[in-house]
Amino acid sequence: MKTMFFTEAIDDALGQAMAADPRVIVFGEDVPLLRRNLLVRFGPERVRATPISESAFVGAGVAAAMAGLRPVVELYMVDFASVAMDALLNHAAKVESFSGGQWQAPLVVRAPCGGGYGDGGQHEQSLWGWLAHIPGLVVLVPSTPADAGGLMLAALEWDGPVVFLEHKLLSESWLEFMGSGGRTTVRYDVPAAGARGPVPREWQPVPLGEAALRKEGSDVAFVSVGVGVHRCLEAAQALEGEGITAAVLDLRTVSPLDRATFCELVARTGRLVVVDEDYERFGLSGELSAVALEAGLSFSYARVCTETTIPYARHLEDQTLPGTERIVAAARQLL
Amino acid sequence: MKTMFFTEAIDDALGQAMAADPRVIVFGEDVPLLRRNLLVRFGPERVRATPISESAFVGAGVAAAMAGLRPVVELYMVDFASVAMDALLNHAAKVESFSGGQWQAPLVVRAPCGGGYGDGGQHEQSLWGWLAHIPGLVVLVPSTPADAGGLMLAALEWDGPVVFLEHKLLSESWLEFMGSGGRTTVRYDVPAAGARGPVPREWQPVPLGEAALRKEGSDVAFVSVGVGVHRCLEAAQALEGEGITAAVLDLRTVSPLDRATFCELVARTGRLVVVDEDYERFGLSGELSAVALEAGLSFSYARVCTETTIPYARHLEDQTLPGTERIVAAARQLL
Amino acid sequence: MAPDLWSLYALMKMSRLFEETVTQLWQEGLISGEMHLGTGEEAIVAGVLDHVQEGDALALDHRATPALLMRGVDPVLILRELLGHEEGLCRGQGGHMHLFSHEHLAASSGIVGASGPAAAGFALAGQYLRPRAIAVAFFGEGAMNQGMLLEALNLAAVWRLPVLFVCKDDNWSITSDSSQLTGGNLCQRVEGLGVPYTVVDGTDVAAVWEAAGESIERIRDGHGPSFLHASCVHLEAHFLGYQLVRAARKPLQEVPRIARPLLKSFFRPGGASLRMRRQGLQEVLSALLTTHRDPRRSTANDPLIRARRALVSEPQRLRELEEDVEREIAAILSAVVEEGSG
Amino acid sequence: MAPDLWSLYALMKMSRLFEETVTQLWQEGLISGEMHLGTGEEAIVAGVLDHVQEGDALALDHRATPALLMRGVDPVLILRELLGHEEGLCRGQGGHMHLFSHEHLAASSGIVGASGPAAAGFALAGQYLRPRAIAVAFFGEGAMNQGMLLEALNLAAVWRLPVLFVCKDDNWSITSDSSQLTGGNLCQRVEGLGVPYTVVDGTDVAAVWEAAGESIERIRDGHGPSFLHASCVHLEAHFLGYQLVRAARKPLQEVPRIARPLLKSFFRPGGASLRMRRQGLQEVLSALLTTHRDPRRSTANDPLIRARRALVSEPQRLRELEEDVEREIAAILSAVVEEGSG
Ligand SMILES: Cc1ncc(C[n+]2csc(CCOP(=O)(O)OP(=O)(O)O)c2C)c(N)n1
Ligand SMILES: Cc1ncc(C[n+]2csc(CCOP(=O)(O)OP(=O)(O)O)c2C)c(N)n1
Ligand SMILES: [Mg+2]
Ligand SMILES: [Mg+2]
Repeated sequence: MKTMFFTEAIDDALGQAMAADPRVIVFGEDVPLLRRNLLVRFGPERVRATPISESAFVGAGVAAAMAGLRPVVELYMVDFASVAMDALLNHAAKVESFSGGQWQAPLVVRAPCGGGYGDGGQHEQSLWGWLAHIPGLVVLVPSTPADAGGLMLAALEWDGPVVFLEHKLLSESWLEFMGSGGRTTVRYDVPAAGARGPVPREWQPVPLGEAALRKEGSDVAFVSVGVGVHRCLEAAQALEGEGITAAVLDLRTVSPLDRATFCELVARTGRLVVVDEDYERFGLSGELSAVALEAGLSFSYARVCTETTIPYARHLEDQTLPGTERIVAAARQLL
Repeated sequence: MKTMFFTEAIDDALGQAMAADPRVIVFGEDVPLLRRNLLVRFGPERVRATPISESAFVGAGVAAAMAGLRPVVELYMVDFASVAMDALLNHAAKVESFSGGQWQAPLVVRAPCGGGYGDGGQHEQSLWGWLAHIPGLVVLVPSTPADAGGLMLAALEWDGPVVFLEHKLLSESWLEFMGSGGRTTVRYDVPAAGARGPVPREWQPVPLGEAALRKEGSDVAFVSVGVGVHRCLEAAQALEGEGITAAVLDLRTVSPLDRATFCELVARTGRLVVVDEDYERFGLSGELSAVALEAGLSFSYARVCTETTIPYARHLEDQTLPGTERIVAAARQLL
Repeated sequence: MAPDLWSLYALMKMSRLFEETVTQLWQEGLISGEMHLGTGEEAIVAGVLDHVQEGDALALDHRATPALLMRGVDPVLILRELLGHEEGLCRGQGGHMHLFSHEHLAASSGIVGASGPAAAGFALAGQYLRPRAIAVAFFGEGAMNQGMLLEALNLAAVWRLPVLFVCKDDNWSITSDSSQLTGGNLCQRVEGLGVPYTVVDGTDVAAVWEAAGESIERIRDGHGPSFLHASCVHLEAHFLGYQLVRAARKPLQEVPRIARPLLKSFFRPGGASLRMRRQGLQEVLSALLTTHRDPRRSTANDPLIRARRALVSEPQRLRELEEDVEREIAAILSAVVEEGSG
Repeated sequence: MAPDLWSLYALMKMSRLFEETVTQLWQEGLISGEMHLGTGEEAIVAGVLDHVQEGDALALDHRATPALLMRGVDPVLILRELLGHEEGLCRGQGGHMHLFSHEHLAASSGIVGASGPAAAGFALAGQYLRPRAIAVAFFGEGAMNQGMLLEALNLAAVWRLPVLFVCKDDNWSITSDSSQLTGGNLCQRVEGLGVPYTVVDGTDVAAVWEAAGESIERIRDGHGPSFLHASCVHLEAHFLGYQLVRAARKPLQEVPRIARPLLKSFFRPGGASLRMRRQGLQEVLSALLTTHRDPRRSTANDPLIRARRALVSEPQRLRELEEDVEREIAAILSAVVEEGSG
């Protein structure tokens, strides 16, 4: 079985897509060095550096997609989507609607997200639920190398705009870049199964909007994305000892949600714990509760999310990001 | 009893605050003309025009607030917050946390919002739930002249950043500016009680985070903000004929939510219909369901929101924005 | 090369008559919200568009109608769209600030400055897919203070993108005098971002045509972006129903509505010194007076009147051309309006 | 007026030693994430900060430590903050890119370009509340392509805000050569936004001091903003642990880790022509070589070494000064580290 690291898998799938489709190009700040393995295979015309001008180059990505390319536009971090938000909110997401369905913008915005390595509150946000509020955007948050590669392929095949978020704690290269900087003296709580794992010999798209049940369980349903999925698996394991079996659902796609799989699981377990590294309020955790209620389900509910701006100090950060202990406690509270 | 129009009330309360506190200044595009009544009372130093540079002038507003002013920064529409989002997401909302509580940014961002007059999907968004996702921002959405003035006063007294949204359909001046342009040949479905109403002789702050029950009812709870509140009242009246009594709760503050009042009402009625002109997914409607579930309530649930990009054509727009008929239908479905 | 003034005038005339028709419909309430016209900037649009070819792309602002018409988008589809018909150009979903034609690679946006990044992206795609194709961005001088446009100029410069940036400078952004809100000099600014510029009188269609032609040739030849600064006036000011224009046109009706609350506020206790208040009042009055004495009221600034002057020596041909255009627009109107009522 | 080189050198030395201490702690893993130092830009910061007074405000970027130290913020509080102590400057909540001191009106941000709007806002408040106060913005040349900074320059110009914009130009933005991503010329750009500029060698503290002093005087006198372009090098490149610097320092260990996947990918079937691939490879190699031959390795570009040269004529005084600073920093370190382990 072939295994890969998380970002290696994304770049590998991207390479497969670039080899198959000359319309796929990649640009963003420092991309020639960050994607140097793609640069030396596809040349400088298809792997380009931008100035630190996110509103211009994400906006340009939208139009380039409209005009026939399949650009993958990289942000240094999803936190900096703030300076390119107009291109996402008022352009990428609205082209199809405004044009009465005649025109689309098949752009992939790729960005590292998430915390757990002490970079402070302007550099560790998740924001997937925030982006998912905007009708017209697909939002992907893989939790394993296999999904990461497969979802990148699916994103490139999708005819509309996609935000592809790559959790830094799962990414061997981002974590070295922004975190360790080559040191062996720092420790991060990296979920091993997310950081490295089996991948297919040849990449196939992982269908958008399909959740994956990572663990069966009948007492409570943990639902999450990204690193949260692994925290849920740890929590589920901890609860096993107490005779509680928790199911773990990995949404993989935040928008559009896999409502059927999600509702089926909530119906079956009757207890829902949403684990969301994005901010708690007005986000994914609320949306999931509404979806289950709309399906007429009755269930008990708790959520373990990031409630505030993420603090810098590692010990404060650990308390703020949804961790295993808080998940276990939330589950117990429902039982 | 004194009565005022909606925007007149806001400007009047703002005038009262400016007369009392020299730290309050107002700036934004075209503000000297748009707020000319304040300009001729407070002079050009306190009522200033900006270039079309939202990221700079909202960012400047944050810092000016940190350095001792109480700026009211106007955006032409909340849709254009997209170009100033970094100032809100990564600065205004985070100053207090980053400084360990030692420093705050008492800034009011004032912006027209909402649709119903045929301006198309880039100019009629609501976005209050989207903004409320960001920890550290207070988000206000008044529905009457009295609340509009009182909440503006409260916003100016608050020590952190506030987004104050002014629905264009309630605003006599915005609706003339962006809508009729002085014509008598166009009709808009303006809720009369929201557009003009009684106001106090002297402005008092309306407390932040306090919802107002607009109508008692025991069968179902309608919860909304802004124009939605008036649509709910119409729907409640329509249901009266069928012997159904609906309560109508006006949240007034989207963030922080008045959880106590809201939960009490949901507990009492057992049926919740959220009416939200902002986008349906990952927003206010989801958050309210989560809040009620967290309180351990069991209730049936429906929501009537804006699901897609708002279309331009008035008849399509009417179907897209949450209207009375859809609210009535949602209530019936729960009964 | 010299421009064909007849065909340029025909383009401008068509656009003008079309927008006058739109004005009527707007006045009748058949259009609900804002309506920004391009009346007054037709020479800029015509002078540029005449050089635009199949495969080129257009990034338009809130005054998109003239460019789409001149690019050959079916006027019936545009008019239907403005009226919100489901058979409109965008099925009634886009509307006047969000007109799109995939076929013509033309997209508009109501976000000030957004045409800059859009043109950069169109041009980038052109480099891969359509050799020698260019992209044109249209925007006002107010947009030159919007970060994304400044960024886009730099991006186009360093990527050597085939973009013509066209600044239609009427010196107004809604109610504001742009010269008071714009530091330095726009052309120097653009050059400091790496983009060469040309300055032209935007009410002179022949001059625009020549300047644009030269720039576009350089751009097509792979020499990177160029900036065209073209001055103009907007005959209807910012948009239809603009309050100060109404006040200038019907002072008896509109001025009291403005003046009454203004004076009340001026005399209200609490607030600035009388001196400061007077300064404030002065600002409002001068805005009113500026609109009243507006250069747009001078026919010298109407690009159509100006262009027509060169053609009056052939009155017969001119009359025929104008009648043709009038007939065409009338036919479009009656087709669309009949549908609407049918 | 002439600068007091002794006190400027003392400021720089303190900052340098402090940051070298931070480097150690970072290497030991006591700091978890990114760490950007200001080593190499001390002359710019010292030359400017020496003119900053009570009531002035500072808008800082991701290299905020030197300015805060030189402004007089308690080094113990800063160090505690960098280590994430709850008694740190920001109670451990801000961290190294988000250092704030309300008392000193100093705020930093990790968002490139954000110091521009922040300084404009600080200056605006100053106009109302603190006559003759100024605000200083520090940022890199890479930030000069970020829209909000360009907008802020224009805003400051038209509002005549008392802001000194200081561009610390090291020509690098992380791994990118800024000159290849920046069109035109920064000073022309700034002038085109309405802000006058001065160019100075940012490794020469006396020159910076003089240039900044003149600009600041003009600003305090109400003549509006000014831009100071100061070149420098960053001794540790972008941040601690920067991969290419590691590769340059320990090629045997680091280069194979880069080269192995690179060559595999270079030879992988599917993709560009060999020519294009070679061009790509060339780009990576030249980045490696550039770092290797980096000017930051030349002591001529170290502002401390340069400043020190003027002082060696008084060896005794110099030694005492340096020993004082060393003792001070050692005391800070031991105070903070003892707390941490206590
Ligand atoms: C980002 C953004 N800010 C503000 C507005 C509101 N607005 C619409 S048009 C306009 C003025 C534009 O002036 P200019 O660029 O000179 O174009 P003109 O209308 O004069 O043709 C403004 C401020 C907007 N649409 N987008
Ligand atoms: C808006 C934004 N985009 C990207 C980044 C990532 N980033 C951090 S520092 C940096 C380079 C900045 O270069 P420069 O402004 O020259 O400052 P220097 O690091 O050279 O001092 C980048 C791209 C960011 N922090 N903010
Ligand atoms: Mg203009
Ligand atoms: Mg730099």
